[in-house]
Amino acid sequence: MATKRKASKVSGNGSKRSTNGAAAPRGSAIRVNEYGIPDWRLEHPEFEVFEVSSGPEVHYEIKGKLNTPVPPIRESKYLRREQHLELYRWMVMNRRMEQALENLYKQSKVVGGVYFGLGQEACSCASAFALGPDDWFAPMIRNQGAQLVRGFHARDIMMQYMAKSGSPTRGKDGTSHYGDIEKRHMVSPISMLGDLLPVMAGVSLGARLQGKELACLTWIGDGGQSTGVSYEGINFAAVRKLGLVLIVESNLWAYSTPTEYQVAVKDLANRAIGYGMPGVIIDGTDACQVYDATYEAVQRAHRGEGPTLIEAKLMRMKGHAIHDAASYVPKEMHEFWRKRDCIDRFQKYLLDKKWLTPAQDEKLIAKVDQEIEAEREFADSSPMPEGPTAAEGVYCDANCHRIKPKYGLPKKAQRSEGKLRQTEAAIHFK
Amino acid sequence: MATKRKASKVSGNGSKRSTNGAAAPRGSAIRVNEYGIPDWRLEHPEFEVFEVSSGPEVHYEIKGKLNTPVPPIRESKYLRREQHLELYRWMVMNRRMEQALENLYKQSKVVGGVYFGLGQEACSCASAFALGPDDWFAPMIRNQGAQLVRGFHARDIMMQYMAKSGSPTRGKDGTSHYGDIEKRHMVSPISMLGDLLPVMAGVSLGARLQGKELACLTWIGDGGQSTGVSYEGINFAAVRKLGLVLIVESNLWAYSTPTEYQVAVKDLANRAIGYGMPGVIIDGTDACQVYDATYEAVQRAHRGEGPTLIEAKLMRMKGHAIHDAASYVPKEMHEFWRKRDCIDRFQKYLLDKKWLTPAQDEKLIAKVDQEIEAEREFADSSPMPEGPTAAEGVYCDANCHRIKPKYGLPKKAQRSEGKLRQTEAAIHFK
Amino acid sequence: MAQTTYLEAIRQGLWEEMESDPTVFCIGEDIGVYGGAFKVTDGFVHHFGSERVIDTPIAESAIVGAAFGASLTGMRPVAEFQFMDFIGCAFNQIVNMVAKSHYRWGAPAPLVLRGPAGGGVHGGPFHSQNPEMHFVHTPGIKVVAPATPTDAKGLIKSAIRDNNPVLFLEHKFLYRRIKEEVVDQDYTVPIGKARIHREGRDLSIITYAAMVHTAQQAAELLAKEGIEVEILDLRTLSPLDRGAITATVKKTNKVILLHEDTRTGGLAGEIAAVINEEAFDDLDGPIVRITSLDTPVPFSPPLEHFFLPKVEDVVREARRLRAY
Amino acid sequence: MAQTTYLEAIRQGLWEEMESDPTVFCIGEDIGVYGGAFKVTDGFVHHFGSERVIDTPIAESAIVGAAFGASLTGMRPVAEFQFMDFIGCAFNQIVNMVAKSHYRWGAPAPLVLRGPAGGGVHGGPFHSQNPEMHFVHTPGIKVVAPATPTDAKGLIKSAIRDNNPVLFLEHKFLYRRIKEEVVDQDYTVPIGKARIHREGRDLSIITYAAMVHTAQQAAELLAKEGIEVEILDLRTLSPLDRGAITATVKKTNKVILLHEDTRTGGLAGEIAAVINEEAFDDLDGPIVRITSLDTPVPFSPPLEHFFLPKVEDVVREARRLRAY
Ligand SMILES: Cc1ncc(C[n+]2csc(CCOP(=O)(O)OP(=O)(O)O)c2C)c(N)n1
Ligand SMILES: Cc1ncc(C[n+]2csc(CCOP(=O)(O)OP(=O)(O)O)c2C)c(N)n1
Ligand SMILES: [Mg+2]
Ligand SMILES: [Mg+2]
Repeated sequence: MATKRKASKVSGNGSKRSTNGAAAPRGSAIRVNEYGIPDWRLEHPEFEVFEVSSGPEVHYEIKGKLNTPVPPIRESKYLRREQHLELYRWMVMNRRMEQALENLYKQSKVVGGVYFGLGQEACSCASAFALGPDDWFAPMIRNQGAQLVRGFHARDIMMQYMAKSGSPTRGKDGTSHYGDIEKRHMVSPISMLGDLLPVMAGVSLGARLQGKELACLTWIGDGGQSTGVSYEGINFAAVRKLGLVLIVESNLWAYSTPTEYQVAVKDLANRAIGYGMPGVIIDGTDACQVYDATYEAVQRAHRGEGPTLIEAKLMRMKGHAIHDAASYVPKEMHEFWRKRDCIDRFQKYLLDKKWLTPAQDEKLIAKVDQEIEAEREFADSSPMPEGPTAAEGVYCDANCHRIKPKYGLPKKAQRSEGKLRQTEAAIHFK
Repeated sequence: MATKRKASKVSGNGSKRSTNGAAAPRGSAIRVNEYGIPDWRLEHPEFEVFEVSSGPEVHYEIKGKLNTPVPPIRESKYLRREQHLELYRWMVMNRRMEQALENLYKQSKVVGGVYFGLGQEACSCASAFALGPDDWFAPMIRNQGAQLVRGFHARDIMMQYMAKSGSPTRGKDGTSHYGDIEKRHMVSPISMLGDLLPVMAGVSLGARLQGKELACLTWIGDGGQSTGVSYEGINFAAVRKLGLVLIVESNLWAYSTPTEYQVAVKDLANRAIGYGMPGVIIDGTDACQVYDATYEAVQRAHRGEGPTLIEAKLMRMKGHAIHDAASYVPKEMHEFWRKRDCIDRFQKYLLDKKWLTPAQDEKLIAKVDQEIEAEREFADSSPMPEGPTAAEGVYCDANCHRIKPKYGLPKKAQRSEGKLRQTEAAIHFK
Repeated sequence: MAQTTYLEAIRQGLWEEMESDPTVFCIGEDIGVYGGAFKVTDGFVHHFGSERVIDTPIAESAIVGAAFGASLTGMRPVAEFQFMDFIGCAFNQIVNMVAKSHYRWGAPAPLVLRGPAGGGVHGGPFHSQNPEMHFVHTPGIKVVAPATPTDAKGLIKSAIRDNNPVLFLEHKFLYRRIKEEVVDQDYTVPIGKARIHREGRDLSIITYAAMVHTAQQAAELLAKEGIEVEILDLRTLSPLDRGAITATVKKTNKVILLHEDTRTGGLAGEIAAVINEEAFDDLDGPIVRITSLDTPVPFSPPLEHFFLPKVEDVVREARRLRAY
Repeated sequence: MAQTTYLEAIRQGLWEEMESDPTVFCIGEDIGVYGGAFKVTDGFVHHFGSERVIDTPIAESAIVGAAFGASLTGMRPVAEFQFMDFIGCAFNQIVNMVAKSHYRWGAPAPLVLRGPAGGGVHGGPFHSQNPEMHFVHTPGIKVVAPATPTDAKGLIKSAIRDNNPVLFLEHKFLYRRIKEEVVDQDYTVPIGKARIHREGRDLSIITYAAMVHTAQQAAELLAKEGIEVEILDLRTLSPLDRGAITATVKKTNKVILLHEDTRTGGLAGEIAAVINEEAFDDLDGPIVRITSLDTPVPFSPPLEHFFLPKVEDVVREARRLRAY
């Protein structure tokens, strides 16, 4: 019964979108979708994955335009020149670290599986890069880059996978399942998807009670966002105007299930409408778009104006985890997105701009590799935990932590004088 | 970041809205809200409840236009003349039964509390009245009228409240917490709000597997819809195009909490956008709008086209349950809505149309009262259950039910010949 | 000192903690202007303001998640479940996010989850549940279930000050039925310590929450027959006070385990195993369980009466065990 | 008859039921084209079509709710949890909607909830849980946990044919590790009946799932010392086979309760209480519990090894109990 509008361009910022060359001029027109959600992308791929049930096997195929040219990078409004290079370095580090993880796995040095963020490095790194120093974040399995950007070392992640005693969780948990509330303000995810959303809203609430407006960044997959708790968290943040910055990584698959079978809506950003908060669509393989959209959301959070939903469109370029060859993915899909590799595109952008020379680039990559190798070395030679430590740490005993408000004692602690009076009001069940 | 449009009128159906007289002509223009959601109402009340924190007590006040004229009834496109009268009778019966419940409570004959749907009778009765004979429904506490319309007797509901042996649950549960999968196809609600939504989607799924497209009607409050499971159910129904017909009863309060503190969006129907399903806004005190919107949603379900979200705007006219005096509600709010009493308006409409004479009306009401009295008599004189029956019925033993597909054996039970072959595919944890 | 109900004692404890520690705040459904379905926070919003007495949407997983998030910043949230039955809607958040947090990644979660539990008020299957075992069986969260106003006040304060998540079960049957003199100043009752509610030499009843009062009534009847029953009120269900359990068994050599929660998988089983481990040779008779039936809590009064453990059940079993 | 793994046995049972009963269908995450994270439904979608092998969004409460709704129309849904750990996300739907449905309003819910549980594969805290007790303690749902391929196949069939909700726990450690000859035709194993896995006269080990194999290894070592252990494999955890428990205790007079689930509030407590009730006078020694630690399941192999019950634990305790 709802009527839709045609997607249209908002000419607010004047200049027209450039289609050739590696960069789109700053302030290129921003399109809005049929429900008025801004869409910052410089291309709007149109394809659809569907189930084919004829023939001996049920499988997935794709239809749509798959040979469109690779779009330019949208010039950042906020990144300074040298920040581009820093960000690029993080993205390279993210990828190289994951390659090192893959090698460790092949050498049977990893316990369990490995998760990769291949193709999603821009989405992990540029968003984390847009946070302020005090802000909090909570990564999902694909956001290992964000952990690096926010001050963890490759060894931390490696040791998590290798279940080493020196890992942030001392071997109690693996993968990205760790955190730090002291210094780096990372909240540990749990496997159950979506539960982090209200938690990050709560971090913002706790800080606000102490007079501080934080941005609390987290990511959720196009699959994981189907969990009810995700929307409990989004709604709570919206009602209380809490500083949740949510990046929905629309990477087209949830394990083996295409997004078409997860949700009946093309743009998950549309959900922002129903929750009364701003939504925006970006190209998740364009580091500048990721940075700028997150940056604006972070500023909003710092001003106490509430949450933002950023839908990043991109593609999961490996299987769900290392055991999964992703043979259910139509080949053309990988090909389409391989051309849009976020690191290649960003690299080309920087080279074209001459902010980076090929020689500098080579050196940068070599240095990253060196660093990763040292980290790997450290992680590899570190010991496994001792069995009996398994019994420790279930409870925090009286002295194990000094619990105090991080941002100072809440000021306006009460609004009136007066004492507690007895209540005799009617109640529900007597 | 999202841009909104101004609400506008869609002139598709031609004629202009009438503002005087009790009836708006059939096909009056339907407005759409800023996101394109059709809004069938013939008035668009604008007010807002907000917390006031000055003075000794924190309390709620209301601001906005509260003395606008009562709008006409929107002529039904689908109800036949005699159906109007039948529907009116159900609404009267709904109210009179609840008055009888209140009396029983005052006589201490009710166990626990009583819930009322005062002011919401149109929303309960007209929607249930729009179902086809095979369709299913699941009421919430305020939808006692729907139970009457679908073939339960006032005594059933009374005995539920009085915890009688003859109640549909034999005293095991109270209020609307009962059901019938044999004849009347009512699924019992549980207290936890929202869990019914996926269940009703599942009823539709089960029937579809048997070759039958059902409409599965349920209601949820503007408060209850905040539960995550509600959206799991909505999303699942949308993805699978299941026949869920969902009426969100936006009655402005959830227990003591104004909707403004439940959600940050003005029209909950907007949520339909994010789930890829049609949404529509109606005046929940206009029986014709409720009927027509539900009717269209039911037809959609029967055609296998998927779920519909109907947001009914109205007001809870009593407290949460009988113990609650609702003193937190600003007085003007009750006054505003009292003028829009759904039964009074429908009655006037029928009288104005001369489809009902005052004498007929009196007789109808008297007959209803008589019926209710007989029901009360029956319920009151029926026995309480025997203690030891508490131990019975936890499990369904082999012969307690004959379980068989209600709509016939699924036909296309397999798509190929062939035998089970062993699998050696890689798995997640070895 | 004034005669104070169980309900008022909890209110007092919570109020005093909010007054003395600005990091404590309340969050839940209808706890602000309305003061909560049972009025535990009645008047709190007027005194502390709606920043510290937060009405939320109906979303239990969000409430617990938000409380947990806030606790990570050093706050001490107290989250109310309108009825403890709704804790199932936040189950995953509690069991997997909150309870495992310190073990997994070293983040303490100093929060309290509180609300009305228990039956006897004809609340039916969804307003009468006793959810303790799900959490007693969850390492990382403590479970407290006071039976008296004095303990209720002292334990809510300990729960708030504890650096771990604490599930605080208020028995709604006791809210306004149980009264006693309660110190109207600051004091705490330690978590993890049981309490001898009544001394006796002939047999022990180990119990908690509303059933302490059922045991007491039975003990008074039995005393007339010369059977002196010792009643151990566990007060904390996790961690269990194994020392106190063992001590009373070693003293009386016969034991009845009494709880309102349903039988199979209930706490009585755990205690039976503990007694076997710690005091097997001290037992002069089988351990007797008295519990509710293995059914949902039925609504109708005669059914609920049949369902719940009764004074006469305790008297009967005590006589039987005495004679063993 | 062919050598069949535990995993294949479950697949076979499920496949056969889907072939013979068109009201059976599968619903869950990634169970269609992918065949499930553990490949239990590998190939099913090709044979039965995607109408009967339904990939869902990631929404466990919706999966269970939809299965329940479908069951009300006379279907027999089999819902997969990708890992049983995620059952917490559907907790309320299972415990309050599904399990109470027959008691409250007489609606049977013939559905199966199945998926991989248990540790030993270094899955860490969220891919190793044993959730049985939450449901053993929930009247209205049955709980099954097979240890062998033969039982796995026979019990999945019984679970599907049962008119009640059944939680079917597959132990992922056993999936491809345990093989035996399995009848490749239709047969069932009854729910509610335990099985003597090994006869013995000196003491009894009551256990289930993966721990049956730990007990077996211990029994073989103990046999060399002349200690003959009887192993009772419970197979069904709810309803418990009290008769079989009592019989083995009456036979050997000494008993070890062994489970992989954590200790406090685990099934061993319940069984200890049952033994006290049914066979107190037959006990010649304290009931011994061997369980995992009261912690989340740790990830790192040395930690998980320390956490889990081991063959040497069983051997040590058996020697001690024998000497009691
Ligand atoms: C509540 C819950 N159900 C199921 C899973 C199992 N699971 C882990 S990741 C995954 C797919 C996630 O897809 P998406 O959220 O799109 O993230 P992506 O892997 O694409 O980054 C599933 C089903 C889980 N972790 N949590
Ligand atoms: C999951 C859950 N949490 C809390 C409650 C307690 N509760 C019952 S009704 C209600 C308010 C419901 O408001 P709404 O959904 O708007 O329905 P209305 O009463 O306005 O018709 C609350 C909080 C509940 N039933 N379920
Ligand atoms: Mg994805
Ligand atoms: Mg409402």
